[in-house]
Formats: sequence, C-alpha cells, structure tokens
Amino acid sequence: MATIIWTTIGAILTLSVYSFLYKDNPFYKFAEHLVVGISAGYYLVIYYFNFIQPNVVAPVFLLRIGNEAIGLGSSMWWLALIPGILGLLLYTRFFPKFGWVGRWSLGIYVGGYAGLGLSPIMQARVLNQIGANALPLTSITNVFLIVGLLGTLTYFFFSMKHKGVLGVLARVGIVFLMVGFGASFGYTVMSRVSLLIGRVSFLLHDWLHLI
Amino acid sequence: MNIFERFMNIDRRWIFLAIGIAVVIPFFFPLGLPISVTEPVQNLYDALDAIPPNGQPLLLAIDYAPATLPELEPMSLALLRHAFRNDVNVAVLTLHPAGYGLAERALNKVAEEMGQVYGEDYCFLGFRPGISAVILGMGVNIVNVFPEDAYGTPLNDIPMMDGIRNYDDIPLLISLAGWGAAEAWVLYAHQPYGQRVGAGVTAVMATDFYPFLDTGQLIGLLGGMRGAAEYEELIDHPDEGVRGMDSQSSVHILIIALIVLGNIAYFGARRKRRQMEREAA
Amino acid sequence: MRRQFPLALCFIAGLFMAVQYFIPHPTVQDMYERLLIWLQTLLAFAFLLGTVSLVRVHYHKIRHRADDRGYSLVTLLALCLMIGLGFFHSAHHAQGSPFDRMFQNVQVPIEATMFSLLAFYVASAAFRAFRARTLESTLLLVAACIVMLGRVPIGDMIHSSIPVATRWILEVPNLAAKRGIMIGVGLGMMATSLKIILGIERAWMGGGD
Amino acid sequence: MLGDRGQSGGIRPWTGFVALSVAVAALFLCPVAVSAQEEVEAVEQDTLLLVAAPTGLSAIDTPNDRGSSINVTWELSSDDNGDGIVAGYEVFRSAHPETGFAFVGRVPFGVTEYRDSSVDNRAPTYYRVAALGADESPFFSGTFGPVEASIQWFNRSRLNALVAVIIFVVSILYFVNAAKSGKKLFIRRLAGLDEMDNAVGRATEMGKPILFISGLSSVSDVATIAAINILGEVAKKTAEYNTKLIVPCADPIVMAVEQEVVKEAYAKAGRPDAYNEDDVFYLTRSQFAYVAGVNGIMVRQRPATILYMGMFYAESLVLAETGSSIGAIQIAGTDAVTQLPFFITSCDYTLIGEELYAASAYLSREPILLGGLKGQDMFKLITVVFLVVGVIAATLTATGVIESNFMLAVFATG
Repeated sequence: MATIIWTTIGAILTLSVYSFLYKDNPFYKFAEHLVVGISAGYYLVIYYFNFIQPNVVAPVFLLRIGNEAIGLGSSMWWLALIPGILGLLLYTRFFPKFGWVGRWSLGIYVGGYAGLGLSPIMQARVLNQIGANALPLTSITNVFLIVGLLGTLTYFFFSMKHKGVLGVLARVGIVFLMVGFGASFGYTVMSRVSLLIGRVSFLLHDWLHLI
Repeated sequence: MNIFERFMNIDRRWIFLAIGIAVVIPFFFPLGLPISVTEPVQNLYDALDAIPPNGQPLLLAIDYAPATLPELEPMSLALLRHAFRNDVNVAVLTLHPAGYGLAERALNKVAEEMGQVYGEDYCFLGFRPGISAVILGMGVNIVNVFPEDAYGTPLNDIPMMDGIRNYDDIPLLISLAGWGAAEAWVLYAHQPYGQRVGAGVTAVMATDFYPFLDTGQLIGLLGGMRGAAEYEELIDHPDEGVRGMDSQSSVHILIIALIVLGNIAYFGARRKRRQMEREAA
Repeated sequence: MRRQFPLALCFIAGLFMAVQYFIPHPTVQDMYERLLIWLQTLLAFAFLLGTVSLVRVHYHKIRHRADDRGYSLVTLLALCLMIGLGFFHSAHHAQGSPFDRMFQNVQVPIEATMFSLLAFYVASAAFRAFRARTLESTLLLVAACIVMLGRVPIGDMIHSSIPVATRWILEVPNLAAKRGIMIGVGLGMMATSLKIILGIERAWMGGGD
Repeated sequence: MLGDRGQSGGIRPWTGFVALSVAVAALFLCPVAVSAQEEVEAVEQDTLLLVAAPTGLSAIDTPNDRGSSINVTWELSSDDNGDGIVAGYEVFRSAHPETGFAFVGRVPFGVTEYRDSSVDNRAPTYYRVAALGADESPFFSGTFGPVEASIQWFNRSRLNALVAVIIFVVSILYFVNAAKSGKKLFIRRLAGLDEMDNAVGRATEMGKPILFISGLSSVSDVATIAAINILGEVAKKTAEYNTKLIVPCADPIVMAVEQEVVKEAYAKAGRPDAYNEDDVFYLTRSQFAYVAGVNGIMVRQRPATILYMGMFYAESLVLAETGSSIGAIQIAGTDAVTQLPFFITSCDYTLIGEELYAASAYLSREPILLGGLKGQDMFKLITVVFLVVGVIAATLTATGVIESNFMLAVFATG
C-alpha cells in the first residue's frame, strides 16, 4: 500500500513537470519549489555525514565508528581541527568587520584546485593527446586525424590574424569542429530519448501497470 | 506569411506532442528490429567472460545517479546477469552519494533472480566520498578504504573477499557512470596501477571515451541504451534495453523528418521571397 | 593580511598540488590526500552557508508578501523536513528510511523528469537550428543526421553503409576535433591555474588590487 | 594483473628494464631452476598431473613509486598452454633465501607478472613462484633475491610532463613580463565577447534583468574559475548601466566567491547600495533541481540576456531551450566538449573550449592577462611543432627508415 502511495506521488510529480512543456503553471511551480528545498536539504545532510562527521567531528571529539578511530590515528586528532577551522572561517562573512578572514579558506581552496589543474592536465590533456595523434602518414584515416587536429589547434590561435596558411588551416579546423559537433548532437539524441523512455516506462509500467 | 514560413515558425509544442506519441507507441506495438553488436561491447563481454569462476571478483562500480538511471541500470542488470551466470564473484561499490540505493537495488534484484548468496557470490561495499582518494587508496589496500561492507561486516569476514588485497587481485573493473567517475577510474586505477578498466556510460559521453579505447586505457565500452541492448543480445536476455531501442528508432526517424521538412520549408520560403522581390522589381 | 595573506595561501596550496604530481614519496602523497580531504570538507562546511542563502531569499519573499510566497513556503518546509529527517532520524542512509523515501520518491522522479525534457528540446532545437544556410551549418546537420540514423537499428536496415559512416565520422573527424578542443582547453586550464597560483588573476578575491 | 599492464601500456619505460632483468636472471638462474624442478618432480612423483615449474624468475623494486612494492616476473611454465593444465601461479616471499616462504598472491594462468605491494622498505626479500597443477599442487621455481623495495622522491616517468610544465610556465611568464613593459599585443576577434556589451545594453534598454549562470560545477573545475573571472567583467558593466544581475549558484563555495566578486564590482562602480545579496544566491547542488529552479526564474523574471559560462553537463540544452523560448539573447561559453553542440544550436553566440579561458583577458584588456594569452599561444605553437615531429618520426618508423620511434618517450604516460 505504501508503495502505491509513493509511486502515485512520483507519478503526479512527473506529470507536473511535463506540464511545463505546455506552459508555466501552478503544478510545475509547486514541483519546482519542492525539489529545490528537498535537494538542498539532501545535499546538506549527505555532505555533513560524509565529510564533516568523519573528518572533523569524529576525530576532534574522539568518536569511534566500530572499533576504528575515524580518519586519523588518535594522536594526530588535532590535524582535523584544520579543516574545521577553515570551514568556520567561511562564516566570518556574516560579520562585516571580519569578512575578509574568510578569504583565507577560499585562497587555499581555489589555489589547491588550481594546482591540480596544472601538472596532471599537462599529462592527460596535452601530452597524451598529442602522442595519440602522432600517427604515421600511412593511411587516409591518419591523414584526416592529423590535418583535423592541426586545423582545430590553429583555430584556437588568438594572437595571430587568421590569414594565409593560418587562415586556410583555421577554416579546415572549423569544418572539423562543425562535423564533430553535428556528430555529438546526433549521438546524444539517443540518450535523451532513453530518459524519456525511462519516465514513460515508469508511468505505464510501475504506476499504471499497463504493460 | 506563406505556408513555408508558417511551418518554419510552428509552435514548438506541436513538436513536443509528436515526440511524445513517437515514444509511447512502440510500448504497445513493438517493432522488434534486429540489433548488431559493436566491437567495444563485444570486447567488454569477452573480458568478463574470461574471468575464472568462483575466484577473484569482478569489481563493479555503480557510480550513476538517478538522472541517468534509464540508460545505465539496464547495463548493471545485464553485467550482473552475465557474471552470475558464469559464477563470477562480484563486489559492488559506488562513488556517487546518490548511487548507494541504486546499486543496492540493481544488485538485490539480480542476486535474488539468480539465487546468489551474499558474501559468497557477491558483496556490496557501499559508498565512500572522495573520488580520487578512494580509487588511489584501493590500489594500496582495499581494506584501508572499505574496512567493512555496506552493512558493517568487516571485509576480512566476507568469504569471497578473502585474499583480495588491491587491484592486483581484481581481474576486471567496470564503472557505470553518467559523470566523470569512469574517467577517474581510468586516470587513478588504470594509469598508476595498471588495473583493467571497462566502462558503461551514457550515449552522449561515449564519444569522449573513444580516445581511451584508442590508447588501450579502456578495454571495452557500453554506450547508452544501445550498448545495454547489445549486451542483452550477447547474454541472450533481452530486457529494457532491447525494448527501448524500438522507441529510439521511431523518435530518431521523426527528428530527421522534422529536419528535412524544416529545410524544405526554409528553401521554399527563400525561393518564394526571391520571387516576390523579383515581381516587385 | 587582507590581500597578501590569502594570496600567499593560494600560492602555497597551488604550488604544492602542482608539485606533488611528480613526487611519489609517501610523506608528500599522504599530505596530498589529506589536503584533498580538507578541501572537500571545506565544501561540506559551505553547504550550510549556501542553505542560509536559500533560506534568506525565500524568507525575504515571504516577508515582503511577494506574489508567489506560498511557493517559497513550500521550499522552506521541504528543506526543513529533509534536514529534520536527515539529522534527527537515525539510520538516515538506510534504504526505506523516511529520508531515503523522500529522496527516492520526490527528488528522483522530479529530477529524472526534468532530465527527460531533453528528448523534447533536442527535437525542437534540431528543427529550429539545423538549416542548410552556410557550409558550416550544412556540415553540422548532415553529420548529425547520419549519426542519428547510424545509432539506431533502423539505420542498418536503410543501408548497411550508414553505421560504417557513423563510426568513421565519430572516430575520425569527430575525434580530431575533440582532441583539438581538449588540447586547447588543457592549455587554457593550465594558464588560468597558473595565473591564479601566481596571483595574476585574482577576481576570486573580489576586485583586482 | 601485471600481464595485462605490459600489453596495454606498451610504452612503459620499465618494460625494457624488466625484460632485460628477466633475460639476465634467466641466464644465471636456469641451472637453479632446473634443479629445483627436478627436486619437486622427485617428491611429487605419485601425482598424476605433473607440470613444469616456471623459469626465469626475477624481481625488481617497482620504479617511481611510494615504496613497499616489488615487481615479480617469470616465464610461463612450459605446460601452460592456456588449456587449464596449469591452473595459475602463486607467489611466495621470505626474508631468508632458504626458508620461511609465505604466500603473497595468486594470478591466473598465462600471466607472468605480479606486483607485491606489501613489502617492508629496505628489507632484503626473496621470492619463489609456483605453477599450480589442475589439482592445485604447487611446482616451485628456484629462489630469486635479495631484492629491496625503496621509496622514490621523483617520478621519472613523469619527467616529460615536468619539462613541459616548466616550458609552459616560462613562456607565460615571459609574455606577461613583455606585456607589463608595454608591448602591444594583437588578439583576434571573438564575436561572442564583442556582443557582451550589446547584450548588457539591450537588457538595460528593456528594463529587464541579466541572468548569469556559472555552470554546475565547483571551483575544482578550472572552467568555473574562468566563469568567475568573466562574471567580474560582466558585473562591472551591469553596475555601470545599473542593470539587475541575477546569479543563481549550484555550488556554495562558488556562491561565496561570486558574492564577493559582484559586491566588489558594484563598490568600484560607486554603487555599493545597488548590490543586493539576494541576487547572488545558492539554489541547490542537485543538477536537475537546479535546472527546475532556473527554468522558473527564466519564465517568471524574463531576463533579456542570459550568459552561460563555465562547466556544464546535460542540463545545458534544457536551460538554453527555455532561454530561447522566452526570446532572450544568449551567449554561452564552456569547455565541456559534449555540451558545445547544444549551446551552438540554441544560443546566439558560443565560446568554444579555450575561448572561454581567453574571455577574461579579452574583456578586461588588461595587458598582463593578454600577455598570458600570448604565452599560451606560444606553447600551442610548440605543441604543433611536436605534433609534426611526432608524425614524421612515426612515419619514418612505420616505413622502416628509423628503427625506433624516439618521440614515444616525449608523449609517454606516467
């Protein structure tokens, strides 16, 4: 019985969202506001229990989960204060006088991820990709791959005028980009329709038991 | 406004209605079109098929969230059916917080259907936050990252995980994800540890993974509902994937027809406009 | 302290993260893993900050008697309900708990349906934008149509060369273009990262001086 | 599964090393292995399924790692033909060459490598490998050792990346300095960014707001940082024109940063009171719940201009089609390759990939940032040169003019 009620709720919400295709209406507005509240709460809870609890609360207050001290050995528990303090510093923005202190946390956060965006990216996105494309000119396919890559790379030159050879290559690059975008678009349609099939199947099968 | 222009500016809601009809009809009147198997799917099938029974487990990372469920769940079901039919042990985990319930749901469904025993034939390790940290950590020792399974049983007490320390003891890892997780497995499990990785991703992501297939960083790939349908054909157990492909065909044809009609209208309108300009002159 | 100190922290954190990639030593790698966890924990702390912002916006709507204040109330109640169930109901993770039920039966169907709207929008976007106006747009639409046909079983039935052409388009011109974008993006990412680490680009602190 | 590692990463620097050690070890160890095998055979005579022991055992410290790990390799048992006569191999380890061997791991038949990753560093270790008969009875190879696991301070397989990063940093810094000293730098036109001013102006004329969406990701995606930089430039303009700027955020840290950015822009324009904190707000982290919320904002507040900058996923088209249905001018910029086609079909202008990262330099026209862009181009030129050299080297190798492709080391994966 409970399952039927929950499924019906799900089905009504599904239809409410589809009503947006016709036009904005109270059903959609309700579903929209509901899901924003629910999901914001969901993420708050999930992130608390997955990060703050094991990495800050448990070591600082020396909680144990099972027999294991969580995260850090208990002698190093004070290390867990660092993310805790950094986290709390974010809240200084509510006190205009100390608001700037929050930048310390943001500095570490932004800087840390920026660092990750340097060396591994060089390997994975640049060196490996060039390596994979440094092919022998022994087949038509390889020639296409090489010319296409050269053209696309040329298109992305910002500090030179696209004239002469550069202009021709950049034009080739645009052609490859457009074919690539078209292909990606066509390729995607399938997965979008899959989602719709999933919802239709939910309505017809799980809810109405028609098929 | 002539007829061509009117068609070009048609209210988009008529298109929405046509799409809806094209999807629903095959549910009631299946077309039963044949499906050919592509190489990346065959490769993944062969890799799983080669795992010796009742030994080192297949590690299945069910990393998808509800949003990509219709595309990726059929893959989970097909892969689990294949593994269990071959008596291959399966350890399941998830890197997505929302994947927990979904992984459990797929696993329980197939395990029940095929009479598998928890702990002997399969186990569920649950969710751990921190993507790269989890993957890298498992390369050193799985127990460090998952000291216990999802239900609190210490990993050392699970019979099928006996002697399974790290990636060296995992013959194949498959990540099913609608986001960056599959790529993370390649970067952090294959790259440093040489783990054999296969992936199941949404159709839209699949093109991005061709480079990985090319370089051998991925051994096989399932792309979207079609990938699932192909796998279902291979294991001879048609299910949602195969059924969905009929709706796919009808919608694809409809969209192409719309594009063609749109272009006919576009050129028709242009010709008419030029004609009128000429007459006016 | 106001500007130089956060920039210095940013520099140190960035430099460490960039350099650790080359150092397999456990001391450095353990520190790296710890720092990653700290960053994620910091994000977790920020979720409360975000939630406060959400509450603030809707509270103001209700207080100022905005037209759709009733809906704002829906958002606030839903938020409180989830937080209440999540924090004050034990075993919030387990399948079948009220928290999980709300997630599975309210959030999941709405989000999945929002996502599936794409099937309709893909059609309307294709209809509107795929017109053979120029060489580029013609290539775009021809490639799209071939690939669309090649992906479904009906493509094989129309002509056996369609799936072959599809594969070729995906694996040759598409791959070349993707690689080009990927390399360019990689360079852009590295340049932006470098400018952040060195404090050349400091919009994130608010303002440029 | 080391055997597969060799196959998939054919260019790993250490494979040559391993092969060499195997060959050397085989030379020295053959007599030992044979005698060990004879010994085993003598003991196991009453077993029906005799199989040959593996030979050529070798073990080396795993290169470029954090220690605690040793790579063990051997040659297949001569009975291992993949037909199950040999069931697999078991690896044993001891601190002593003769006794105390303990089981460390097992691999299936046909595999000739094992990575033992639980070794004490700097401790002499000895290895033995046994081929398992179909009835699981072991047939031991000779002993190999001692070998020590050690920790490395530098990952030599990533040397190429390090050199590349250094060249990159130098080329950026060089042009940043050149720009500082007042050198004039050319930048080609980027239509989408030229249109930004008009788009802001149009919203002002119509008295409608501008919606800025900085992607669905967090700061961990560099694209988000690029989007924040662009927001800084946009906010300067909206502050100047006194146009309402709405920024719904999907990530709370991004929200915190963007509030600072917008606040500062309004303060600089001399209108600190025009900044309303409720306009830069957090909606929800959840992908499609966020989309539901933003769609609501679009159809109800009817922004005249919508900017999509940063990292996007599948939601791109739902947002852009809803935006197009309300007749807004839309400019997008993303490095998400998969989403570019959708923005291109439903937005008026789209910044493709790297153009997103060039945007803040382009909009602000700050010499230092333009210099960075020039340095980026310089490095791109270097990559093109390397690509061409790589193609030539590969072609010469394929046609047999040169024996081995010297460029592989440059692109090798670490």
